[in-house]
Amino acid sequence: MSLLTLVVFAPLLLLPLLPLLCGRPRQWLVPLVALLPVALLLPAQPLALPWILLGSGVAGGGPGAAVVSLVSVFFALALAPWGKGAGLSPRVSACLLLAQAACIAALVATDLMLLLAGFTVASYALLAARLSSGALAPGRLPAIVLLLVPGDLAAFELALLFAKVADNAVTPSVAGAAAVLPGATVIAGFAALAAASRGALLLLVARRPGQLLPTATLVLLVVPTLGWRLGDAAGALSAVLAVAAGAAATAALSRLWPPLAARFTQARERVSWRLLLWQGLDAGAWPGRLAGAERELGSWRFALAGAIVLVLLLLIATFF
Amino acid sequence: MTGQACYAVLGALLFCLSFHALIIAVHPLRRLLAVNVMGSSVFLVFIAGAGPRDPLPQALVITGIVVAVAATALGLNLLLRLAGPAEDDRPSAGQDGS
Amino acid sequence: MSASSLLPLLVLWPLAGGLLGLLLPRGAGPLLLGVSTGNLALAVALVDALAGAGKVAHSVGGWSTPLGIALRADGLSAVLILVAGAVAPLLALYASAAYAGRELRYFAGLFLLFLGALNGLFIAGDLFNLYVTLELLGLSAVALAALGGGAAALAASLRYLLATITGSLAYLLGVALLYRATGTLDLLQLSGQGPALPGGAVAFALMVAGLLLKAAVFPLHFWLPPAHANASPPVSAALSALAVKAPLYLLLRLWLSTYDGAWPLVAELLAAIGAAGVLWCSLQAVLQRRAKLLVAYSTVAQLGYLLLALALVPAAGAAAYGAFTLLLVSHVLAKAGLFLAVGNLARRAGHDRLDGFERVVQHLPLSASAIALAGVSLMGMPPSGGFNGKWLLLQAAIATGDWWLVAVILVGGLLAAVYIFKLIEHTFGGSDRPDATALPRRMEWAALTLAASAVGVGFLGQPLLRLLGGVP
Amino acid sequence: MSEHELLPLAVLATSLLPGLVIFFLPEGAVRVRSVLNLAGATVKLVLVAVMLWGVSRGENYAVSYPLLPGLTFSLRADSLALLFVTLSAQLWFLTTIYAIGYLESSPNRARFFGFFSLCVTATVGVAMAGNLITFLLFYELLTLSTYPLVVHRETAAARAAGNRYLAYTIGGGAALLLGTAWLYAETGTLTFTPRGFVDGSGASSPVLAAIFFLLVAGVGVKAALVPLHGWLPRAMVAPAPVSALLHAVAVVKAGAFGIIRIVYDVFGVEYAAELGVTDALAAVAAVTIIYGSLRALAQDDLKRRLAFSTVSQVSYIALGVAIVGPLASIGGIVHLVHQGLMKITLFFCAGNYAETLGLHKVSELDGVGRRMPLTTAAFTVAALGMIGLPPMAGFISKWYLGLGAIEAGATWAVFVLAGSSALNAAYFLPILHRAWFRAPTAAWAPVPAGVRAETALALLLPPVITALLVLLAGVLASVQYSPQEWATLVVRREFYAP
Repeated sequence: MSLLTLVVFAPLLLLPLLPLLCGRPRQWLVPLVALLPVALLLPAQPLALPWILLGSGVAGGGPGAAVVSLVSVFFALALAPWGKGAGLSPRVSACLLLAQAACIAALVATDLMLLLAGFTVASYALLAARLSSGALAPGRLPAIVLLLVPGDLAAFELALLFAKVADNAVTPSVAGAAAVLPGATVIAGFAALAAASRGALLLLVARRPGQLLPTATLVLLVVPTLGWRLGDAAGALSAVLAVAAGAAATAALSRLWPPLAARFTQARERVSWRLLLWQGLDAGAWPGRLAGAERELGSWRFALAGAIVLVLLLLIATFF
Repeated sequence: MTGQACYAVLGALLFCLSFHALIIAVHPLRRLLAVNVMGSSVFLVFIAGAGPRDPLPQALVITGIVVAVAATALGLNLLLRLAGPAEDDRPSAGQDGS
Repeated sequence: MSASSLLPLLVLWPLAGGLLGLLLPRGAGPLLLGVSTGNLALAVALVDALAGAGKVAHSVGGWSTPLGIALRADGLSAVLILVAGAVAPLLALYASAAYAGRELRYFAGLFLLFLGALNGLFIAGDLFNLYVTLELLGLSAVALAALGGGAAALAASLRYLLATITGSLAYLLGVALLYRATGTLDLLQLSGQGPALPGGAVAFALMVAGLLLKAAVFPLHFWLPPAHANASPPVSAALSALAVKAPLYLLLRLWLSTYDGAWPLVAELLAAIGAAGVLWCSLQAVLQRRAKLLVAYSTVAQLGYLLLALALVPAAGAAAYGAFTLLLVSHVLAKAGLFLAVGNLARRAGHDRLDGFERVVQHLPLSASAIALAGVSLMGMPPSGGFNGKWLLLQAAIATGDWWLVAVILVGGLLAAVYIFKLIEHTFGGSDRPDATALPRRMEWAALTLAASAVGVGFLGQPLLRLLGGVP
Repeated sequence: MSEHELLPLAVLATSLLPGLVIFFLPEGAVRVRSVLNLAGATVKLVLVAVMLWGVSRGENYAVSYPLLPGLTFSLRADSLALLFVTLSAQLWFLTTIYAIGYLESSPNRARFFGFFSLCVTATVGVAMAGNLITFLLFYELLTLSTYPLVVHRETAAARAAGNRYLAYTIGGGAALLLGTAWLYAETGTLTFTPRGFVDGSGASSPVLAAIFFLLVAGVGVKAALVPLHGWLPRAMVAPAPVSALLHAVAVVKAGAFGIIRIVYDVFGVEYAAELGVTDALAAVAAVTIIYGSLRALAQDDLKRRLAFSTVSQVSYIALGVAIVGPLASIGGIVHLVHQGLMKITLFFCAGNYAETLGLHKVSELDGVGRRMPLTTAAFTVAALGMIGLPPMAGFISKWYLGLGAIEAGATWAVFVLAGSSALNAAYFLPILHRAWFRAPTAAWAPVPAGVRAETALALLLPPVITALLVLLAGVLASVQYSPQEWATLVVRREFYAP
């Protein structure tokens, strides 16, 4: 059975590269590919994938599957070549497809590892899509990254704590985690921070084509659903609040950032101490004195007088 | 002090004297002479130590003398080669003692 | 041919070859090669004979010991004769390519006399015979050193002559005093009686001082660097590898069998002299600007190591004795290889100033790798014989609890690495001189074989120690 | 010499013999040299595969030869050794292809490839050493064979870097020698035994602690622990294949591997924890992680930044080893392989930029993604892996390290990991941003017409393959022969009582 799934899933993994390969003419093919997961995954029952990451699987029914179809429709709409057929550049559509694949992975993952992977890759894919379609305002990108990276680390801590609390040796399952989350305040804190960091992505929503829909889907649809998967209704609500807080924090930060960045970049590299080895030894005055002592040692007077001293020393040594 | 003992002491004294000369002398020829004197002083100590009818020290001393002669010959040859044909061939003053 | 008759042959064969070499007008090269390979064959035969019996003795002319001369060979002398026998043909190969005509004839004669004296010394059974072979060794070494003919070479060899004669005479005076006290000169009969004799201590002091002067150990090393640096490569290789080892072998025999490693303070004193030698001369080697002087100072430094091993033998027993032998054997091979390789580079570059060394590694890759391999052994890097010796020395020092000695050994190793890589580094850079003389391949292969065998000995540690046997 | 004894020697010979032959080949014999190298590499891969298959079945391959009384030269291909041998065999194969492409017309290639093969022989020897003496032997051989590689360009800077490299590594070698000699004097044996042989040897614990620090200092020089890391950034003057091999596979990993051997097979991690030495090691590792990342932030030269990143990444292994617990050990050991794969990709790409477009500075990398998309894609995969982004290999090792740290109650270690991941992001993301999303400032030579690949194929293929390996090692982490599975096998079989 696992070989069959490998055959089915392998193309899915490579789909994001499709736009790069087929170039602009067959632009209409991309939205169709975006719709593919809806047809593939809806009826599917739970599936174990022991060889992915550290042994994960795909949950069949439940809320995740429903949201998957919504996400696929939104991404297909974003990728469709509206208007005069200009459509998105291959690189942007590739990133968007990657984001969509990651979101779906997060939504249907049975183990926390795959969920975390999807959650992180989706955000970076969206960021890459936005950057490749046009530069951001100065100071905005560092602000986003400054919030995104700690958010990922928070998600990393979240998963670690789940593993310890749910004492499943290596990979905590989502179901197990859901049972534990409400109780542990520390974990809830990390979850909130992770969700908030996704709020930063809202800053990407600009008039650029194909940005509004995917970002909104990720931040406003997928993140709450993950919150729901981990902590039911309370989880979903706190996720939305965290996202809003995150967006506000990033907006404030992007104002403060330019002057801060200017001071940070002049870090110079300290000149490390020169190693006094033979370069130093050779050139300095010190070797001159040593060589002088050696010449003095070489004179007959010193050498043969030294012989006498040696004989006396040996004599004395024999008395004890 | 039996005769033999005083010869031995004389030999030891001669050894120290020639050793001192070897240190003080600057010209290599004087050094070579000092070494010769040192050799004979050692042979004197050897002979002084022998019993009345003991042939061994005599044999050893003769061998010693032969070796000393060979060494002196080699030293003199080196000296001549060093004094050598051209005056400028002498080593620079810095080379102490040779 | 019975084992005991092998011993006189070991002395006669090279001496006859040497005399023949001086007399025959032509054919010195093949004679040199033939006699030295013959000598190697005899050495191997001796090792076989010894493997069975453990000790081989021969009284010359049938006279019994008090009057006659006894020739004795045990594990240590067999190992040393074997190593000297192994180095001799390679030096002969190098010389036959480096010299021609009269110079080759003189080298052949003198080198074979030198070899004969060396063999004689390693198997001599009594003190006076040791004196004679020591003196013969010294004189032939001085003549070899003067072979170069330059003013500097002559001055240096005169200094060498005076120093070596003084050392021998001091040693002879000690022998005389011992003879006055005991009436015999045979090592076997004297073994263990040394300390109790009247005047035994004075004799011991004189003999040790004489031997240290002849072996150019630290305070009395003034004559060695100029002599070895100005001699031609095969000569300085022979001198550095073999000539300075004989007095140390003698010191070991004298101190361990005749005086039975008596006075602990003497051991401390010798260890101190050895340690000072290692540090001072390694430092001097790092400072040298001429390659041959650098290698000569490295010799004196390695002698300091040998003295350290010697000083530890009474306290640490077999470990130090094994260290002494392994260090000696690997130093013989490595130093001979290093001097030949540096000689090649100097002959190619026309001078031996370090910073002027051209990119010879491109034209003389074999010599450059010979330097590297010999350096590996001198630094005591693992695969080499030098490492085995250094390892046993460390074990001995740790066993006797002398931690300052452990520190000296390690710092010595580091300084050795500094001057070896100073040598290697200079062959990696610099400008290139296209018109320099091309070198016959034999010279490079001789250097490389010696250096490679210094590393190869690292894998022969076990059989060598088995051949060596216990502390005498 | 049964087949089980012959195999380890054969693996060593497959790189030693070509190396020795290459030394004597004339400079011009390029084709013969390349064929020899690649043949040696492939045969080594095949032999290693056979041994992998054998060892997983419980066979053991060992050969020994007495050097001195009480001192034997012994090679033993246990599961830990094979982890490192497989890594170096694979990456040597790829680096050889890369080096052949990279040094197309430069002088002294015979010498380069000769020492290159010797260096790999030493690395494989270090991996398969059965006792501390053999380890020391190959450890010093590694120093000697890498010095000519560092000094290959023969410029003044290269020779200065070579001198500094020697000063550190030979000093380290001396410390290791002293530690080994003292250990032998105290315990009488040096053979690596699972869970250590020092415990019952009756030596007093301060002596054992001193021996531990001597050994770790000796090995730490090559593992670039903080006070001893000075040589690494300066050795960047070496050509790209050398810095790729040195800093991803051979030298740095030999140091880290040494730490693993010392902590697990000489002292045994429980006894070491009792002695209290593992806490010191963990502290040094943590300091190195943070220090390396901080210094990497300030470097404008691309290779120096990668070098400092290596300094910090290798200490993950030391951290994993220092934390007592199977999970942290798995994390540490598997990071040995993952870091090797990721770092060699980064250096290959840096080499490509330098060789094709002459870019050395990070500030010059604007818009390089357009001109060399494949190389930059490989660089991105590896960089994201270094940061620890989930699907890549880096995440797997950081996950295990984090898990191990929490399991052992060392929560400070989790924050060190998190902090260093943030710092990694801080010095890798700007490079990616410049490469992909900035318009190219410098006017590079456009891709020559008709040439499909952005640079020579020999330069392009290795980074792409290793980037793929990074991805596969992460995504397919629990497949049977993946590094992570093998590390679990090692930890379960060797380090902790079943």
